[in-house]
Amino acid sequence: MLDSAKTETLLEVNNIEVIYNHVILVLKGVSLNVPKGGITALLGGNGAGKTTTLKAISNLLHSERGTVTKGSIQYRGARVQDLSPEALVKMGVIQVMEGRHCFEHLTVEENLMTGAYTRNDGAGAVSADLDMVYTYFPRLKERRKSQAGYTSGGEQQMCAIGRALMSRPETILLDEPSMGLAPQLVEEIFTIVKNLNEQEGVSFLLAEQNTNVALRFAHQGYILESGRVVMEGPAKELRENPDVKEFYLGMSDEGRKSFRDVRSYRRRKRWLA
Amino acid sequence: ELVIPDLSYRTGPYAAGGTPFSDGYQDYFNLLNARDGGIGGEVVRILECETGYNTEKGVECYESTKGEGALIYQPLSTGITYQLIPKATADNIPMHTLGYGRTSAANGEVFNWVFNYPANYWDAASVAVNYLLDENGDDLDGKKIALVYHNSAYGKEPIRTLEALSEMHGFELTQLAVDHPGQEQKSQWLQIRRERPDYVIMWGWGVMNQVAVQEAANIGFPMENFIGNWWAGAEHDVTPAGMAADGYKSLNMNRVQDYPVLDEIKTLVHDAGNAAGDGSNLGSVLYVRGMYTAMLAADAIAKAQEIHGVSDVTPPMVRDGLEALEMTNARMAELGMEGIGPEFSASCQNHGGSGQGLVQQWNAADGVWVPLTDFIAPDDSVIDPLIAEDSAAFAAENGITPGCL
Amino acid sequence: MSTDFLYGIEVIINGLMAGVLYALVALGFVLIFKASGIFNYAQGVMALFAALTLVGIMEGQVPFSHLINAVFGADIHHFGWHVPALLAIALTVILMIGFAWAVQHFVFRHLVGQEPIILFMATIGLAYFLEGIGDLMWGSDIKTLALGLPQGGSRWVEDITAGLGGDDFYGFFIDKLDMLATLVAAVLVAGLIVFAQYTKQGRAMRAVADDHQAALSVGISLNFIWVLVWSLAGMVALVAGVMWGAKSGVQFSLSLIALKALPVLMLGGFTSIPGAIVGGLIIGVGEKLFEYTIGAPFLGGATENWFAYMLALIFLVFRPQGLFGEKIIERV
Amino acid sequence: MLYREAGDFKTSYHADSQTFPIRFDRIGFWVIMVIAFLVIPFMINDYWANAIFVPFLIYAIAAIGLNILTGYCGQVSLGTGGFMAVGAYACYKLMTGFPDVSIVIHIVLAGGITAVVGAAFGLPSLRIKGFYLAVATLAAQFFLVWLFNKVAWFYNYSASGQINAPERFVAEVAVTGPNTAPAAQYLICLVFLTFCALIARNLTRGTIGRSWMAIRDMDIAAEIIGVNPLRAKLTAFAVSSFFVGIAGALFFSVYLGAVEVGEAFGIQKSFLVLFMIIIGGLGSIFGSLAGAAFLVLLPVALKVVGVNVLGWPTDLVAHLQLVIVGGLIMFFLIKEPHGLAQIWRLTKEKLRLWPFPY
Amino acid sequence: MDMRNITLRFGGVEAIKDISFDIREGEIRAIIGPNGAGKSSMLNVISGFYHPQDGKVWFRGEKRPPMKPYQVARLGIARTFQNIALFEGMSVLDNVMTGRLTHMKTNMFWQALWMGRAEAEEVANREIVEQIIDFLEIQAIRKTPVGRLPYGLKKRVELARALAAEPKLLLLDEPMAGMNVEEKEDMSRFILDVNDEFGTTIALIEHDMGVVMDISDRVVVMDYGRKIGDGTPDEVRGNQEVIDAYLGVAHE
Ligand SMILES: Nc1ncnc2c1ncn2[C@@H]1O[C@H](COP(=O)(O)OP(=O)(O)OP(=O)(O)O)[C@@H](O)[C@H]1O
Ligand SMILES: Nc1ncnc2c1ncn2[C@@H]1O[C@H](COP(=O)(O)OP(=O)(O)OP(=O)(O)O)[C@@H](O)[C@H]1O
Ligand SMILES: [Mg+2]
Ligand SMILES: [Mg+2]
Repeated sequence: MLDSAKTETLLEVNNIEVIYNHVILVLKGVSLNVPKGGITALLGGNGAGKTTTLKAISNLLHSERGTVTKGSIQYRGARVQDLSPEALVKMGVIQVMEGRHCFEHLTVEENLMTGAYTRNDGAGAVSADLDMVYTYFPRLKERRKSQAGYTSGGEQQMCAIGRALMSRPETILLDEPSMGLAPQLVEEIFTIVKNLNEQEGVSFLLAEQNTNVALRFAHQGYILESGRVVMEGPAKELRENPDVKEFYLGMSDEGRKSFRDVRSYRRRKRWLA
Repeated sequence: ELVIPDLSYRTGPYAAGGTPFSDGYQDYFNLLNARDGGIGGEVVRILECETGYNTEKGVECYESTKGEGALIYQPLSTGITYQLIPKATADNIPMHTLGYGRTSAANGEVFNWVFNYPANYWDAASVAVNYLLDENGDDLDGKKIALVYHNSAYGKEPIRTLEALSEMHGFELTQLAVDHPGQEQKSQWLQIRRERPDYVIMWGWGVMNQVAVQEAANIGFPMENFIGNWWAGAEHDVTPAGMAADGYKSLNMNRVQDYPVLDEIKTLVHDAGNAAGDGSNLGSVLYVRGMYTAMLAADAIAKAQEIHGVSDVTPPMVRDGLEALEMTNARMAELGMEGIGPEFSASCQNHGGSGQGLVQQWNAADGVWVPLTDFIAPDDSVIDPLIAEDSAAFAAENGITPGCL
Repeated sequence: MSTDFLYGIEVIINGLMAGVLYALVALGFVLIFKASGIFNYAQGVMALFAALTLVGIMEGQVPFSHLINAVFGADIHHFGWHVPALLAIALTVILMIGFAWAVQHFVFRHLVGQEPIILFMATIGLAYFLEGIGDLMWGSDIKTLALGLPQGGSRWVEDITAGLGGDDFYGFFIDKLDMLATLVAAVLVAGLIVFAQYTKQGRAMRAVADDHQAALSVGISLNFIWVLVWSLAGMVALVAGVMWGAKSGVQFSLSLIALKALPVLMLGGFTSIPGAIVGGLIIGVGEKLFEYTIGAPFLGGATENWFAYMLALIFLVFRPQGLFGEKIIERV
Repeated sequence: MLYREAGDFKTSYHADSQTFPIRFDRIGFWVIMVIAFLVIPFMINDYWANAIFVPFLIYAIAAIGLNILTGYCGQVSLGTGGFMAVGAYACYKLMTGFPDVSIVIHIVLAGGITAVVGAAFGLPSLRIKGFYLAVATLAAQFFLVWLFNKVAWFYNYSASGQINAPERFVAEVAVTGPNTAPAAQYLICLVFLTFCALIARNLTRGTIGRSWMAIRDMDIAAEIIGVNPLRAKLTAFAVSSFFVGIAGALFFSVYLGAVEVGEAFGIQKSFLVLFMIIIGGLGSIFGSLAGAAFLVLLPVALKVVGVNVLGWPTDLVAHLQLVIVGGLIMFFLIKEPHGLAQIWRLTKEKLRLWPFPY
Repeated sequence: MDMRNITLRFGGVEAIKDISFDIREGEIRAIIGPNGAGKSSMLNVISGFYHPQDGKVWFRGEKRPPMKPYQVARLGIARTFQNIALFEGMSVLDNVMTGRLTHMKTNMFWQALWMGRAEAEEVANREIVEQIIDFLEIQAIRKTPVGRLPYGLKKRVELARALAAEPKLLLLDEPMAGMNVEEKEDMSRFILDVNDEFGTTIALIEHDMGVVMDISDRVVVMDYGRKIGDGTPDEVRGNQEVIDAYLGVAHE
């Protein structure tokens, strides 16, 4: 397990604020560090601002009429806020968007090939990577010739992740990779994440709702609540934290509760007003 | 001060026609100002308003200029004319629609405030047929004539007259409609190629003219048997087809030639930097027509000043002048434009003039329109009943009792 | 063979040729729609603008002379030189690329991710804008294209086919310009198909059409792709403008040819390059044949405009995405 | 603080669903109504009526109509010009066929006839969607214009193919024909606009409006939750055409007095009305009015500035006008794709937060 | 509800192969299976959006003729969607009100007038909707346009919309995807409450085994269009084929 203090910080987000539509303030000062070669998890409830944070980093906010109004974002020490998304991809930062976003009319294989758009290391390397993706996701190989729009939700999710891998990234911003995937596949995807991280040295920043799995695979984590970081630390520590345990892992002192029994129990406790 | 609005169009699909007309119209008044200090000592003030050939803008132009004391309107658009006829009538301002607008306005007893001399569309159709009669030894029996027309109110104007004439003279009439704007006329010209009519008459405007001339050339139709009406016979209608357009004919109601007045305009207006446009249209077909229109209006104003004995005339006085207008060859010569139009005299009954027109032909090598004939008279026996019928219908629909003012 | 039948065939051949001319305009639409989901209403005005520019450059007109004269009281019109046709074409192409860049940089870059109708509206705004600029730059009179393109019916075709029918059959009429247009269109279409289907940029272009955000997220530069397709569309517009302008002179009405291309587009599918051609052919033949057999004899003629749309409409009822359009994906 | 919303609590669902839930807006609304009905008629002259107010009111009706179809139900139509023509010609035939019946009834009936025609042309919308539908509506546009041009019965066999509005009266006051007072023209259009706006508002806030919007936002999901797409789309076409038909009837009879179909109701008209709703704001009745006002006023204003103030040649101004209108459209879309109505809403949202920036 | 021998093909792909199962009145029935197994397609068949090539759908003891989706909705079947299908242009309240469309009957004329019937109906339905809004605890966002909501809330609004129809059968397609544990707990509670209080029959697709095993009465397991298991949660959990195809290693 990596210790953030010792390793080089790859991506540094410094106290950023994001406003949508000039009026809706969503991030109220978020700071985080993604160390090189680490897996960083970004946790938090619905609407906490995870997606917004990721989009702010990858500069995709612009097309949603969102703007970063304060703070700075640095990648390898260089300010990247004003770069275009494609420049970031060229620098090795790629985002897998929440909700799949496959190119509906392209076939699965063409979708994967678009991931290699920014590469110019020859067709051979690209097709080798294509094979690699197919070995990770055999289901995609079966469906390679069908239009992505007609594949099932899970297949689309694999396609989106595979597409990102095709760009040979250095850092991947993963937004809710487990959403809508069968449990087996969730494990698989996280195993792939781990492999990539360990073997290829890819760094990850992943936004997840599935706290359980996320904290199992991540090295460190941040917890976001209504646009603020409320807790951060190594994943192990977070897992042990009683609050996290109760609210994010669904475990109370007595162990895991059945969903049948939660019933109309307790109101939520907040760290911050 | 005499206020003359000029509802022009120098933009939009018909700009190529609207621009020279408006240049000629304004330049003539500018000449009067420069040379004579206006009309009867009153300076002419021109209010130009761009309509873009669009009826709503035309209405806006009318409303915005009428308050300034506009004396006479000539909107150069049949559509706008129709809108303005009731309005101008109610406001007691005369309109002059030369060779366009509502044909039956020639009946001055119904349309007291509208003048369309020297000729109208029905006259034009008749003039064309009379010309062909002349060419064929007064016999068109069994000849085939095709009418290619813009599929709009304007284009449909000659149909009734031509139908009546075809019955009278025994020629066969084929009607070919071309939809606006008229970029694509393959079907029509293929049909002409199949049926090989002896003559083609065209009622076109805008891009339709250029394409028709080109297509006629493409199918090898003899240009000298192809006659456009007077809105299909300007320089820009034939130049895109280049040499292929040589020999194409068209009607005109104003002879195009070198007039002394053009030289005066050149020196007194253009060289003095007062040209209405960029000066390149001087002497072109539509420029001369605009100038001719202005001359008629100016003369009517002069006439009004004479009748009423004041120089600062009002619109109703101008109407009187228009109704008392008398265009003689001598007068035209005096104005430096000898033979520019037919002789005619207006009256309360007759707001339509003599209806005469001439035929001109395009000489592509020299790039000029050459008048071929003298002014030809229409067949009033056909046209007068049609006018009487249509104006009576209008009078009935609008509760007008025909009569003189 | 009966004469009527032969003339029917002639109508069909000419319909096909007319269809090619429509398709030339439709191609520009397809390119932009395919790459950005933008329904570019300005395509017709672009054709006008390109043709105006070509003529203006060839004749050495001073751009904006009218405006300059009005504001500064000057009196300038021409530089007094004539530019050879090929050089003028090259210059026009460069200008159209500049235009593509400007459109992208000042307008569509700011509209990424908006709904299609908003983008469509923006192109109408663009059409007005460009029309005004075209007028200001080169004047609104009718200009003659002196490129020396062939004109007139082909005597050769006429002579060899005249023998097919009786005395009242004069041989097939085929316009030489139309033949040239067909050739040009064939080359264009072949080139564009290869581009869209088999190149990396082509694939990226289709990806962009599907999902702007996702395309951005994988590092496709929307700007680059769009400048590329707008440039291509500008060149297609130039070709269309030249072909149509050769018939009618270069004038405002050229911009209205867009309306002839819309049914073609609809029938062929907004996203299909071959569709534009096939659609053009069907529309061309359909409307001419209808006018020949029913329109002119029974309905008083001038039916082509609406018939083209009706024909396309009927096709659409059976295939809502057009003949070759990408299937509209309906899933929940 | 000028604009307050806080403290304005609703105690019943009735109060909550009223048109102007906020008192401030309600007062503003009544002030505008009083000015519109009681002040302007006494001040209006021919120029203001014919150049600005009457076209504005009529276009506003058409824009509301199109907004129902496009803004609320999501079906883009480019056939507005054609449908206005149906209204105009229906009105003409009724006026000349039944001269003794009140023109108000004629105009409403003209709307009804247009609704039927509109619904008929709306049938393909079941299969055809998006821009394909937009282009398909052009079939209606071209066909209708051709029809009115070709079939002489529609223009009572007049020689020129033009139709002229005969003089008609409402309560002894001429509202059509050459002797109409500007105030009469203005008032009849205003009354129609008020009614149309009210009806539109009522329809869009209730069940039917919600089924339209559901179809607009996601037609498949709408069908699965129980919206009958056939019904929703056809009613939208019909209601929309009803308004557009009324606008066409007024346009012909009260405003222009004489029209030729190709020129007055050509495709340009379809685009113009579409512009209005997009600039004004899709799915907003206020937006329809704002868009109509904007596009009627802008050219006039530009002309006044260019020709009367700066004294430039008219053609130059007309060209510049194209450039400016086109440029402004793009500028607006970039700044606020959802139109003037959205600008208004965001302004209110900001005012609510005032004096804090957000 | 009884599905008999359903087969559904898309071109070459056979999404559902001859599957039969039933849903009993008042139960919570879960459908699980790996991605692409055909679960969503099955829901689409039930709600009439896909028409199976083979097989019959029985509803309440009667064979259901081929129907359009909106007709199915009128039978009392409501659903939520895997990829949220809310009407983005409307407020939360309006979205939920669309759920009541099948219950609102005033004709257009009265609606145009508004006063009277239309208003009365609106207010009456509004009351029902407000109850549901209260029940799902989304009062605060009533007037917010749904486009601005975070994912989890959208799912809840979708549920509200489906509930507003007062359905007899409620189909839920991955209602808890993209939620954290706490939110899942909330959602589970809502589902159970709906089932308890209104007696609504529920069919649900879910990938979170914890939830499925805890709240459902019976489970169908699908794999590549085939049915590989059917029974109570415990039976299914023990089924080796199911473990191989879907569950993988025992779940935490
Ligand atoms: N385009 C937008 N316009 C306005 N507000 C937005 C927009 N996108 C997101 N928001 C708001 O920003 C806040 C944070 O949203 P975000 O999508 O970042 O949350 P999240 O943590 O990713 O939640 P989830 O787990 O549900 O995906 C939410 O309150 C949401 O309403
Ligand atoms: N309209 C369609 N056309 C073609 N193929 C389709 C269509 N709908 C679904 N499919 C295919 O049918 C299969 C089953 O899809 P379905 O959406 O039912 O899966 P699922 O079980 O819901 O999976 P997931 O858990 O990933 O959502 C998939 O392989 C999908 O590609
Ligand atoms: Mg998120
Ligand atoms: Mg699914």
